[in-house]
Amino acid sequence: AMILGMIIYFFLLYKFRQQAKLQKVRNNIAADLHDDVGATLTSIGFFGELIRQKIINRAEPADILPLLSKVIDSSKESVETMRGVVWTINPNNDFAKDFFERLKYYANEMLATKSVALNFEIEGIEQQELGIEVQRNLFLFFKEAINNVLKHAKAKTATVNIKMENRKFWMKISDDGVGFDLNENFEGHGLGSLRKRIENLNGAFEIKSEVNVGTTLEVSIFLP
Amino acid sequence: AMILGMIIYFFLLYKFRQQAKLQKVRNNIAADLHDDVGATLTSIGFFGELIRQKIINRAEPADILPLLSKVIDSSKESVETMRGVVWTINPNNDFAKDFFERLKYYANEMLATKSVALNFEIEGIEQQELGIEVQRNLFLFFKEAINNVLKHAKAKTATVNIKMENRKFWMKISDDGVGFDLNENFEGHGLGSLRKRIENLNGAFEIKSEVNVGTTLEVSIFLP
Amino acid sequence: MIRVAIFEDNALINEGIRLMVESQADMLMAGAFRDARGVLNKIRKTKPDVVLMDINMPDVNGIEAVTEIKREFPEILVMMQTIFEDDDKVFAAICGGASGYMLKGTSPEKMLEAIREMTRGGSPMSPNIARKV
Ligand SMILES: Nc1ncnc2c1ncn2[C@@H]1O[C@H](COP(=O)(O)OP(=O)(O)OP(=O)(O)O)[C@@H](O)[C@H]1O
Ligand SMILES: Nc1ncnc2c1ncn2[C@@H]1O[C@H](COP(=O)(O)OP(=O)(O)OP(=O)(O)O)[C@@H](O)[C@H]1O
Ligand SMILES: [K+]
Ligand SMILES: [Mg+2]
Ligand SMILES: [Mg+2]
Ligand SMILES: [Mg+2]
Repeated sequence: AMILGMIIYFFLLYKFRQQAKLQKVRNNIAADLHDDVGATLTSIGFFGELIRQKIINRAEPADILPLLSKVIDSSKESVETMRGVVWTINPNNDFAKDFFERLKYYANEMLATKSVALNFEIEGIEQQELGIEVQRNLFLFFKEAINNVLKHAKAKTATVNIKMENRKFWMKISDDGVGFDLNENFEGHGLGSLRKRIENLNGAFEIKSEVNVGTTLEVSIFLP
Repeated sequence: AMILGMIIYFFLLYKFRQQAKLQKVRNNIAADLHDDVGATLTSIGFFGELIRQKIINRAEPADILPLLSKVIDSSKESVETMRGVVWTINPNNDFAKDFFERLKYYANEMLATKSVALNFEIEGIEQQELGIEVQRNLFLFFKEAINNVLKHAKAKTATVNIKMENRKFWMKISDDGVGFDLNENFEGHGLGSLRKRIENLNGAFEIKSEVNVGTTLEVSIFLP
Repeated sequence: MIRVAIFEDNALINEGIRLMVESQADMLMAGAFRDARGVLNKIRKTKPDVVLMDINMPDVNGIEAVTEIKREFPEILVMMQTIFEDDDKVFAAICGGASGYMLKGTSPEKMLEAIREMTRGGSPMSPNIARKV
């Protein structure tokens, strides 16, 4: 009877853990979409109304087009973010090699819109599993890094290097753009979120930037 | 030993089922968002480009504004769809009564944009659980029905009746709009997706429509 | 003139609201901030009549910020903004002294109307939130 009791106990514990895991997946998906796609869609409403007012008032094209570009660019960014998040959710897509190809595809799609060239090098990746949590954090990290290049760097070329040895993962994302002074205080939240995503994965993260030379992000993680 | 073997067997079976369930949730959320919000964001980019061309060519406001309205309306629709899907994902929101209130809220938000009045009646609903699958399919069904009223019906009023008796669920969505001929061939995918969502839930579904009188959708489902 | 300040971490929404307020004849954009660190200093510097406050922000969230603002400047009107309705947060914000509570994605016209309504002593709420309180 004691053995039976223990078995039931462990079974219930296991069941509880599985449910907690399911809820966590549900919550995280919600949070990602909330932050990103929801915000873009919301702001499209605001920009759209402003554009409407300007068109009604027969404003000059030069006065309207920048607003319209914001809408178009951010809808493009959101489509690709959503595609990426959804890709990581799909259980058929849990392998490292496919995932890094997915990152490359994302970078290509985004950088092409502003004619930034892409060098993308992958080394030593086999078909090992990454898991949804690692993929989600890495994808959203990568996305923010690429979008910073697009928004701030004025770069000709972006270079991505990814290496994996057993469960050690290493990634470098660099650009040849305008760079920035790391000691300044910024109002943005991107760099903070980069740091947090890598902390979530117990990894190490470093930013280097030199004005007129470019910016480099370096990440290394021991995967679970 | 045989008993132990059986216990292990059932445990593994259970574990496998739980994983399959987790994967199914992942897949379905992915599919919904991809189809719906993704399509909207893509079309926003597309319409945005059209608008840009028209502004550059200094087209008349009357020529641009309808396109802009499309962008604004569909961003609104998508925000609400995402909110709804995310609501159903949230593990705190698994109960019937809250869910139907959520549907009412969605209908209110959407119909108000085009000044369509809403009658919404709920009967016999207690705090029973619906589960994420039922909620997801029903929410997306409801959403398509309401959006068809908005897009096609030119209705003054939309009426929603929901009844539940034990696990039997019944819903009627009707409008007093222009109606349409059910024998014609339509290019849209909405009515097909309505049918499929109810099939997923093993329910029954009927459309009635009469030109110049209005359209009625009726659904009944035995919930698991 | 209604002096308006925004606290909103998302860059795009922040800019959208800012531009919308700037385009109104009866409103003046006093300050647009992407976080609520040092919120009281930001308020002292910009002297708003109305504050639009996002709930989810890094470091200092909107609930903490509204509580601080109302303690120091009870006359300032604060409207909370959130993408998703969340019972606990609605209550916490109202306890903290928020006068209004709108869902983001509410149309710009309704948002502007809600700002004006607050200055007339009203407490505008999105319908689904009003139901909860
Ligand atoms: N690749 C880069 N090249 C040049 N400058 C950069 C680069 N990445 C970041 N910066 C600078 O660092 C600042 C902070 O970046 P961060 O991502 O934190 O904020 P943001 O991009 O301005 O806003 P957010 O990411 O919150 O939308 C930027 O405003 C920019 O000045
Ligand atoms: N409530 C309604 N009132 C009037 N006509 C309707 C209504 N619902 C559907 N229809 C007609 O039926 C057609 C098919 O609807 P369906 O939802 O399948 O496609 P759609 O709405 O045109 O496109 P989609 O849903 O794929 O975006 C519509 O084009 C419209 O002519
Ligand atoms: K102004
Ligand atoms: Mg950034
Ligand atoms: Mg349709
Ligand atoms: Mg926020």
